[in-house]
Amino acid sequence: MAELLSLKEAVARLVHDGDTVALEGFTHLIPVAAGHEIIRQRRTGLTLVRMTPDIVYDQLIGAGCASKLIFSWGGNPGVGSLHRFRDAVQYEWPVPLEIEEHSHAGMANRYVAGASGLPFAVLRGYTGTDLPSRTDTIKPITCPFTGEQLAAVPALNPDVTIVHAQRADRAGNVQIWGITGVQKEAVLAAKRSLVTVEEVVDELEPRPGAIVLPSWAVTAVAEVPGGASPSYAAGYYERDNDAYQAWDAIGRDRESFTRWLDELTGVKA
Amino acid sequence: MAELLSLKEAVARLVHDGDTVALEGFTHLIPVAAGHEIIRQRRTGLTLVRMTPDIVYDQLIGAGCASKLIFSWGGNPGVGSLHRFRDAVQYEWPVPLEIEEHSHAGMANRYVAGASGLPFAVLRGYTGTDLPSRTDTIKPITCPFTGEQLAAVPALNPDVTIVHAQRADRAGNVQIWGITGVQKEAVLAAKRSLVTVEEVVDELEPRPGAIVLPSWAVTAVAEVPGGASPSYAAGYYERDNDAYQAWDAIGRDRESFTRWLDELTGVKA
Amino acid sequence: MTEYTSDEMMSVAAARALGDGTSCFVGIGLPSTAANLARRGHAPNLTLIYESGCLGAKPTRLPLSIGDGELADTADAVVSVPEVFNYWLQPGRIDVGFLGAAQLDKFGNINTTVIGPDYANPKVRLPGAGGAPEIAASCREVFVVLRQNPRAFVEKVDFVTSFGHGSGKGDRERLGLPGAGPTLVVTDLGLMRPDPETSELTLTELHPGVEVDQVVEATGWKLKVAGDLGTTPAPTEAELRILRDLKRASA
Amino acid sequence: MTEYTSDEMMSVAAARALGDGTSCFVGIGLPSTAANLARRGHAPNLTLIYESGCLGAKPTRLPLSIGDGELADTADAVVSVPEVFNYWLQPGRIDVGFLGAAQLDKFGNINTTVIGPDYANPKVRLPGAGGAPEIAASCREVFVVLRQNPRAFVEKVDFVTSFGHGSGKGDRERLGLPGAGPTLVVTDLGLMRPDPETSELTLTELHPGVEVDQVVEATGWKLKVAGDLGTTPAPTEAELRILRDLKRASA
Repeated sequence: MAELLSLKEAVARLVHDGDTVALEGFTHLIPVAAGHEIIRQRRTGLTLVRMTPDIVYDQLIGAGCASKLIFSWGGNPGVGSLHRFRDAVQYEWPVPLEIEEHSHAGMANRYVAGASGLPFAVLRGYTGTDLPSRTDTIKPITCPFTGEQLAAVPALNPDVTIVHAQRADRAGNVQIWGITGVQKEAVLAAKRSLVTVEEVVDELEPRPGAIVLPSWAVTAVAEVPGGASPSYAAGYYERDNDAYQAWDAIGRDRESFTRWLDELTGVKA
Repeated sequence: MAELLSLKEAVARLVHDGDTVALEGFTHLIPVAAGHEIIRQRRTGLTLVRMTPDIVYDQLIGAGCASKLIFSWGGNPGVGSLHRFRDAVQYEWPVPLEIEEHSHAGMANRYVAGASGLPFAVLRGYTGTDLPSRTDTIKPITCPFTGEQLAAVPALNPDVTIVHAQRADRAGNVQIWGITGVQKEAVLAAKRSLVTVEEVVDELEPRPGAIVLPSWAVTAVAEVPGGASPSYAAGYYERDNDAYQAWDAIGRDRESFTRWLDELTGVKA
Repeated sequence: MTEYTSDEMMSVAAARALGDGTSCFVGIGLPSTAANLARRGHAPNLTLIYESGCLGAKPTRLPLSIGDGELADTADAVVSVPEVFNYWLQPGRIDVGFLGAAQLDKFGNINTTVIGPDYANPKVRLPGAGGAPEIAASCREVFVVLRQNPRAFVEKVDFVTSFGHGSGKGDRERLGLPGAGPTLVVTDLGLMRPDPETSELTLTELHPGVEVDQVVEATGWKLKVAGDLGTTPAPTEAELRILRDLKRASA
Repeated sequence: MTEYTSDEMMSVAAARALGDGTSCFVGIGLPSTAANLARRGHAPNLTLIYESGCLGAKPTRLPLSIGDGELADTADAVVSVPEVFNYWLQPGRIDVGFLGAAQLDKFGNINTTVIGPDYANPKVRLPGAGGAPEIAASCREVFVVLRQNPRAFVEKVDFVTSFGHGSGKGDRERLGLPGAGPTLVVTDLGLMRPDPETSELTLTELHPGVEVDQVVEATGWKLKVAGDLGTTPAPTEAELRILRDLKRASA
């Protein structure tokens, strides 16, 4: 059964240096507050996993929390590039960043395999592309019935997955609606999981399009209103597009980023 | 886009002698009326597919429509055995019935592979059981990353899948709620599909737990109120348990079954 | 003291085996009766999972079948059938798999496929595997509940539909099966558990009023009896009341 | 006649390529603009599919990102990300994949990964593949839309993120790719299509007022020009009104 914890305590207990950590969300319900808490607690050597690393991953990378990124599309969605990500890949600042690069279909299936307790997944993917020559975790596999060749990718099983949801009840059952992305698979694939929620309520009223993660499939729930801002949280708030635009300027150079980081972590200039 | 047809016309156009046909439903929303229409139209040589063949499959088998059954659990749920199925397997009456037998997990994954455009699916299944020695469509497969051995099963791609749903709108979008079983996968795996519905409405009001099959993924929709009776149709009717009990006696001997069949097909004694 | 039937004793004994706060993958029939009895008695936080996709069902009556709307209406979540097998059962998330059987052998292997030596020409064609092979493989442990008689309790099953302990200790490990397999068999006469050395099913408890000889006679192999043979406590008034209320509500 | 920009011409030309009643897998940015313009104009029954899981989205404004709630609220169905790739894209159910690109080569191969010859030490690190490799593989055909300049239109992409026609005619068939691959490239200068004999991208239409030399200069390979070179009709008043309304509603 999921424990109700503060965000600070949840991150302290669930996220350790060197862990493989997935903060998932497909531009909706991004667990931004949890990412900031990881930065504040100064975790290092993390292998970060996400289909669509965006601003909060740029921040984690810029802060030096990550030594590896497993991903399929890294950008500031609707705005442009991630400059901290680029700086890490091109100039190893502040630390070198190893990358393991897939397609969305491959990443989604890696989570599915992880959630299913299988060591790998099969897909029609990567054919003809240069990705298999750069990524060890794509291998051919042959159908034992038709002889056809397909692609295999290994399961993703993060040490901890963090997602943001709209609601949980006091027993720790979690309700998510709108675009639910790959969040269920990412939670079920992980050894431990943390769900930050907009609010903890007495009862989860059923609603169209909602999925429920039962309490016994989740390690911890933390109530963090606004925890997905500046991303969307359907039913609670829209995307703060100005913040996405503003990040482009902040992330673009090391000095302005360092000022942002000092402010987040409470370091006085 | 799905065409709105009468049940009679839909079966006439979509189901042909010798086809592989899946009428799916997991004791909820069984497309019984469609099965009866197939009997009335005297189809023969069908390969019937279903995870849980029950009364309507017993009837199709007893009527001589089927030459093969691909399944994982055949019974009168909550009541007992299927006597027409037993008679066909043990005594080849009225015609021999070949069987291809899987587990639920295997069948569900075969539909998933079919819906996914993959030639096979991988699962942890069948280990240590006698099923692989009797079923050709279970083969070992080795994980290219860990070397672990798992089971592979080939995709199911019926010529036609028939399911029953609560509602469709006039454009042919289909809404199903409650226990949705493997219906989405069975429809998406098939070359053609027919959905019988309790009612055609102007607009599909979103409701908790409902899934929608878009019109462009369905071949035909037929309005057949009560089309799942005597099984459950959540929101419309409960299971008619007396009918399930009564079937045990009717199905038990060839004579009483033949009387039932004559009545269904309108043959005078 | 209230009278009770041997079937009621069986259901009560099976229910008691389910610990509070655990999760249980439940088949319809005897397993469902026992699991619901447990949830309404000593194990209010028992999570019931039905293969139709209902996670955390809390039915107020016994479901007629796994498609009963009551299961969906009271569940924490309803998922598709592929999802319940792939995301919930297969990774070993579920504590107990609760199964019935047509035949059970002395190593806990289960047959629900055919009676008779010839698969192609069976003496009796049974319903088949359903979810059982993977439930028996993937749950942390498996409980089996069925009425005891020599036709059901056989030396070796005619067909291994669901793997128990194979031909004895170590077979599950050799095959890489993650769960512990059948750890308990509950019948109308008593309880059997695999011997820790050999995995052979051994009589460990008698229900009140049952003699060892009765159980030996109702078993198709030379049944071993535990040295410290115990006796199941008789059903309590409370257990019987809950069981009968459930049955009444479901009639 | 209303003035218009070359970007507007590009969006209008891209929109026109989408037939009514077809289905289109849409990327954010230029493809989304064109697809929404088509749906509000000549193709009201165009089905828009976004990789976030929104099937049949009917946004009233241009989504800011694929996670925009507007897409979910107006969709016929919202499914999970694994489902949109596995059940909807992979089996080849979708007519058109509509992609952008950072680099495109003369055989329609797409690069959105790295600029420069060294993957490990790129000149520019781009966002990566996203959904594009499988969109390019599985849709019945692919349209690419991007602004034309010699840095973007190269002889050979630095990295094949998404496979077009490989090194020419027959490569897709040899690899067993089901879809037809890129059949149309829409730029701010004109339209290009693969030559039926060689699959090399060839200029087939100029936008009004654009000269062949301009396009040749904006292309990093020796561009071939179709013998029957056509001219795109200028945007109509109605097309421009819809496009500008969309842009305004999305500002």
